[in-house]
Amino acid sequence: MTFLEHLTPSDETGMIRDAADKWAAGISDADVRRSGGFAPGRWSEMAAMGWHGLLADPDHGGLGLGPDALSLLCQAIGRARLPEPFVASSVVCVGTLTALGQDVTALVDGSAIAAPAGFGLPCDGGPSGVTATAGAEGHNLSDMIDICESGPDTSEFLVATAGGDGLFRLPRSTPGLTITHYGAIDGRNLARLSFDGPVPADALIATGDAARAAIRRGTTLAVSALAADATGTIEKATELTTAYLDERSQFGKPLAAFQSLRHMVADLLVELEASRSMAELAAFAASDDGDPKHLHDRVRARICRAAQSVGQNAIQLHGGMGMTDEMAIGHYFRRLIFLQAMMGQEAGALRDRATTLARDIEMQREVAQ
Amino acid sequence: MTFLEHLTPSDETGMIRDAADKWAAGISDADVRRSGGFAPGRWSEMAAMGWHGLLADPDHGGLGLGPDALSLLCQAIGRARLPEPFVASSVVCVGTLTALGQDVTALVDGSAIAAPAGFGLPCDGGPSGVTATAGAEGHNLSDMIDICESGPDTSEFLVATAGGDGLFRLPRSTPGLTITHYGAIDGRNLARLSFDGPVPADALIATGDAARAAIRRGTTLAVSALAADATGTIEKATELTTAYLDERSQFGKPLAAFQSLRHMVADLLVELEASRSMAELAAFAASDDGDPKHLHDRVRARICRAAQSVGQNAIQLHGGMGMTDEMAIGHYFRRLIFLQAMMGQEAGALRDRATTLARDIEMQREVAQ
Amino acid sequence: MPEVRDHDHGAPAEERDHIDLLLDDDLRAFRRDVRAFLRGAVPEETRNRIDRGYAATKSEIADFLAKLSARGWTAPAWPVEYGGTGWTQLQRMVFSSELARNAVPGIPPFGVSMIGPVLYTFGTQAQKDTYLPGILSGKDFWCQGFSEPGSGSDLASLRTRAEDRGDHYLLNGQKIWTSKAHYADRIFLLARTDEAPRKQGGISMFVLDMDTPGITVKPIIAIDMNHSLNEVFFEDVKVPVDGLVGERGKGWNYAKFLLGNERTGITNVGRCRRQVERLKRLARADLTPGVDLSKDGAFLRDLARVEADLTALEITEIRILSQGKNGPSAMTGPSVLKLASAQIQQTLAELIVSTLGLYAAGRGAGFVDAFDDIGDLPSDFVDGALNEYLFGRSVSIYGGTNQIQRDILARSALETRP
Amino acid sequence: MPEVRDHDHGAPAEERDHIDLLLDDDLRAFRRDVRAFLRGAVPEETRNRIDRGYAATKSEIADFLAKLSARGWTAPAWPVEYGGTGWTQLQRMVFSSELARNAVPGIPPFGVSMIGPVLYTFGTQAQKDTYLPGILSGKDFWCQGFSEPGSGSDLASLRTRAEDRGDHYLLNGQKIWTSKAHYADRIFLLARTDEAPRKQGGISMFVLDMDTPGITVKPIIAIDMNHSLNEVFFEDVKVPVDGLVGERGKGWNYAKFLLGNERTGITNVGRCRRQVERLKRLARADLTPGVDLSKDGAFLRDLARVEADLTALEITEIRILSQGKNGPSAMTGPSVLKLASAQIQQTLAELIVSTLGLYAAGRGAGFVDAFDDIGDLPSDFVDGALNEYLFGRSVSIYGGTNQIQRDILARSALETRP
Repeated sequence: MTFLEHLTPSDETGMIRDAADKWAAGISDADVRRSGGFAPGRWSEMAAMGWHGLLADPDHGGLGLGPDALSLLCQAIGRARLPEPFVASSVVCVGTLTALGQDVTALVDGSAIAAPAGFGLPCDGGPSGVTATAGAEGHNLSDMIDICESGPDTSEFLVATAGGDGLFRLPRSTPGLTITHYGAIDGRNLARLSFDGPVPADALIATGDAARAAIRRGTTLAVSALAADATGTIEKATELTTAYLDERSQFGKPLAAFQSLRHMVADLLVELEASRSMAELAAFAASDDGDPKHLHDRVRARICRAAQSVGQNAIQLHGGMGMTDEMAIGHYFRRLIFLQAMMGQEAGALRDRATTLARDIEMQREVAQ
Repeated sequence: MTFLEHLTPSDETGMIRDAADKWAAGISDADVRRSGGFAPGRWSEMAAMGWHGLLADPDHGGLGLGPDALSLLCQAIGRARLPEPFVASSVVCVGTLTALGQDVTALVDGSAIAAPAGFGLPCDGGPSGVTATAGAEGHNLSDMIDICESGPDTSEFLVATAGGDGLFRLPRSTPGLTITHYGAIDGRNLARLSFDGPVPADALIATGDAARAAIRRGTTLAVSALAADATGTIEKATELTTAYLDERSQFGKPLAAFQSLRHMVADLLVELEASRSMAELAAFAASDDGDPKHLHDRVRARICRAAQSVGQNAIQLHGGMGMTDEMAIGHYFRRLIFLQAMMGQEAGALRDRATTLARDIEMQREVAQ
Repeated sequence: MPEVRDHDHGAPAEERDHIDLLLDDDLRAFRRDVRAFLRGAVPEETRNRIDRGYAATKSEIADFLAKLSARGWTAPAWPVEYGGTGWTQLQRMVFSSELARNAVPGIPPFGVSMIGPVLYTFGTQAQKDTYLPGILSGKDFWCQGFSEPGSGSDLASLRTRAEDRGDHYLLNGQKIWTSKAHYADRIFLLARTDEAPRKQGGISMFVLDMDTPGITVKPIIAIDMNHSLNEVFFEDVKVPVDGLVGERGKGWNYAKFLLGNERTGITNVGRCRRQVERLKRLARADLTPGVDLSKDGAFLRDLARVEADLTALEITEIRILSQGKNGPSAMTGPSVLKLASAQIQQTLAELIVSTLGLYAAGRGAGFVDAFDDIGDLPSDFVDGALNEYLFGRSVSIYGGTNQIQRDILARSALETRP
Repeated sequence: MPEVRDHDHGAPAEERDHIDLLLDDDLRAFRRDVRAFLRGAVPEETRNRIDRGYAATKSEIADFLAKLSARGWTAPAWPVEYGGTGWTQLQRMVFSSELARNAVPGIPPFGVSMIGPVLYTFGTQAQKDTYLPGILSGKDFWCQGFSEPGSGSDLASLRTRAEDRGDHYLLNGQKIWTSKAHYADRIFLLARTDEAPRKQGGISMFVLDMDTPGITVKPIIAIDMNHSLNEVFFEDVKVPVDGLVGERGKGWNYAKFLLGNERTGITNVGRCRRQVERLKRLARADLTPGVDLSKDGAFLRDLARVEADLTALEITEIRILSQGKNGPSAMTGPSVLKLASAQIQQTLAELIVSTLGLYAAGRGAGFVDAFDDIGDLPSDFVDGALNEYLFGRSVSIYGGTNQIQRDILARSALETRP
């Protein structure tokens, strides 16, 4: 597929987008607040529409679609700022497991929820890994994973070992696994995982190159989904802000009549278009099995900056009202903070890209000499 | 002297300021354009007011004043964007030579003009140094100095060797010294110096620690003078811009009535105040013989950024007219580019400061362990 | 001039800064006294919590104010006759910087910096006698009723009314953004007493007790999910006649007087200096594997840049306080300070959050409980940093948004009126 | 989809970019053909000068246009019946990007992109016959007479008048910012033919020869100290009746049509991509002793950030050109592109100048003569970079300032009219 073709959604992809937009538009801000970190009803509705299996093979009840459709769906999820672990379970875990030919039927039908640990979310994996040493009947796992997107409803974990040369699939009830729950800045559920002890032999589902390829696939899908989620969030934050400016008055005229505020709105739109472009690029670059890191680092960096800039300026444009929990905008702001952390922050993404650029420059220096 | 006392100019310093302001205000933009890189008449007038000897001992006809008075004078020079090598000759060379007890009478009375080479201007010394090897009757100098603020009227050079452990005082006619003139971006005179051959034994006026201390003094005075020059330039650029906005109309109202342009003006004022503060700090920190590098790196960085921001935004606020050589603003813009280069650019100044900060952090790490 | 030398590397981080270099020996000794007092006056646990970005509790503030008051330092800027210290401007700057540098609770501005000066300048003798002692002793907590829903930065459009009923005014209306109203004992507020051709006319200032019947306080939870702001409702509240401050209809003038005092006190350079030290500490915390921030040119440049900004701000503040000939004018100075300091405070908070990397994803008590420490940092350091980042977005909003400050500055430099 | 892979490190820098990754095999082959043609068509010396930031001379442009014309590639976007190539939007984007990537003189926009489409869309048969061939062959150089002193971004306030004298219009007035007027053969311009209640009414568009009596061209030296802009004075200039374009009084519509074409052509992504490569080369030039920029995290972050911005801009341009459902609208797209590209172009020029360090102090022919090279760079690289930085300040001014673009965008998103 060329990029131009990619820009024109297929009929099937278009249907996903329309359904997602319609469904998400029916979810009110109050609904989302009420549900806390997870609404079982919404998870079931998503299952009914087949979305948990978007990336899964038809054999496992999946739709067999790709990053294009995923991107549109995640934009709708971002717009509605749904807190469910869709990216964690239905994108990273389903995508990774599908790449390994694993059974994902329970994840697809919504009866199970999985969480990636040590890879994918955050998309640079995070600061601690789990070490596995071969034991008598399987492996002994030890060490901690500080950030894992999982809540009380999570039924299984997909755990990457440090270095990425092993991938374990572990049920929640695995002995030696301690789960400490805490909340994310945007209200969703997170946990710290601690491993200590042996796990059954069949828990190790991939090793070596196969594990690394599957982890890379999960990470690629995560970047693409997070970019789309952030783009939807930015889009909605922009809309909330323009509506507020049109509605509220100060000094006897609508806020939207002040040129300085109008120009800040213009900058929101520029950031939004940059995000949309990067979300398109992220999805396109994720459309095969290659490693799009050289593009995805730029996507992460640019979208993190847009998220930062739009979040902060949307609050500023709301004035004092933007500081209140009552207004939706603060919730979108916090979601954008969460998404930046998951994408490694602009500084981290640029650092990753800079490492590659430094290598390029070094190679050119050698060629020139 | 405390900083608070420093902020209240002495009577003598106040007189310098008033005289400089009055004199500079009488010089029109057309005068400055006409004179190219150097106006002998202005140089003589400055001599008559004693300014070339501002820093020199009364023994050599100097006023024996310090960085405070210098700062106010250089701000006036910046406002009028005078192209004469005042900082080069009357600040860096006179200051350095005075610190070494050298005769500066001819520089003070304006009959001679000196240029520092390899130190002071640019204030981080520049990329090439001169090497000196002891010979039969003095030293052999070799290598190039790319940027030296000197024109056809320069009568002598104060040359630092690479590493700063030797300081030579050389007349223009020194054999083996080749001077290639070129112009600066702001119209003043620059030259590339090339050394090849022996110089008389008495040309070496300081070595070792004495040379390094004198060079440091010259550099300290240079930073203080450049900061003041830039502040004056920024102040005038701001005034030209506000006057233009009040005067010109578009879409049926004065440009100054547009809130977006008004807010850009506000940002000019914030930058101007930051520059003024840094110019004060630079002068205060230069008021004794210590090494104020830890403060001066910040001064250079902050003023370079102000120069960049004010220069660019002043052009933008002038619109198309700002792009023409006819308007004064473009000339101020180019002078600010010159001054940034002389201060080592914001990036360079921050890099210098970052080196110190990294050392601080490392030491704190050791203390903590 | 004192010798200008580089940091004394051996000393604890918070001891060292370059303001010291700008002071003479007397001021440096004064500074040491203040520091010693403050550290003795506030338990280390409290100072740690505040340092990490959490708000002081009411009892922590009350304890601190009691000790300050015993020392006679509650209201340094007040005239000596009313209980001030007689310090110079620079002493006051040093004192205020030390409050932040030592992470003590801070002196709530509403009594000491805001209504106090209004009362001793414009109030009746009875008002001075009634209200000033409670402010000085730290016993009375005050809050400010200026903003109203829909008025925001446009204070003059307020709609709360105080109807003259002879022996009292009858107050009806609503205030918003009332910081600490939920534990304030008294309130000062603006209300419309007369219709007037100019919007600013007909506004008067009142002081009254928060337990006056008819007052309801409703919390506003902020985007940091904490409660410090409130709405305050007035329903047929009877304000005694002697609750009127100064002349009726001149409330707008007193408010401008009061806000002018506020704007010079908001640079927060002490806290900023502390944040710079926190960033250095973060560079040693190894939060992201494989990344040594102390060798990362990009991080170090951010740090160096904000440090240079802060240095310029500190000098600008001194220039304004010294009222030197070449300082910014009384009209533009506060706006310059507010814009520059908002920028610096927000940049610092943002750099800290960025440097937290993925740990910026988690927040709240559950997060703090789940971690003993993160890298070399206590987990509440992370949680507090997010607190400060979130609530710190208000720095460019309250007391006149950045946009309002730019309007003010532009008016000073341009002849054209918009 | 093509395999997404990283740069082919062995290839020369300008061969490599990620646009390639977005193309299919046919487009990649097309791109190679275009590149081969362009490099054959323009002497390397010319390409070097242009690459270093100097403007192409008239004869260099004319030589290039003659070769382009022989190949039939002067006006790719025109309908085939008028001499266009029939290429797709993406082919045209690739072509235009290759012009910049290969530092060839570029196709002056005034004939091909501006007046040409107006003439074949709204002009008479006689106008088409008279003017289009000269544009296609590259023989006729055009210039644009829109802006006037005091009108700037406010085109509708123009004061040049064309009085209807029956067999001709009598033209009086003045134009400004007329790029290349000093070597143009023809001009198209806007003039007021009738008074009208709305400012935009009563404006007509004309085409005429620059050697018509009564036209005087006066150079404007720009802040880069070069001459490319002019003022053009019209004193009783007789414009033949058939110089009127389309309908009288509809000049404003044609101008909007024409400027819409201009705004999509100004992203300069090809040049920007080349500037990114120049920055990498600068990192290897060792201009500042003791500083290896290729290991300087701060420099690398600047480079990575602007590269990410540029990538986003490239995709946004493709989204607009593909006219996909989810692209920015025809109303907002050009303004988004112009704001983003101005930012990127100016940032790149600024980074380059900053990286030149102290060498940014010198400039002009004397400077170039005084140095053979600087570090690993030819001295005219430095001089040209300053050229480009200075003149590049106009990118956020011409064709509607950044402020005007923001006004346009705000209008699209807000219901309130200012």
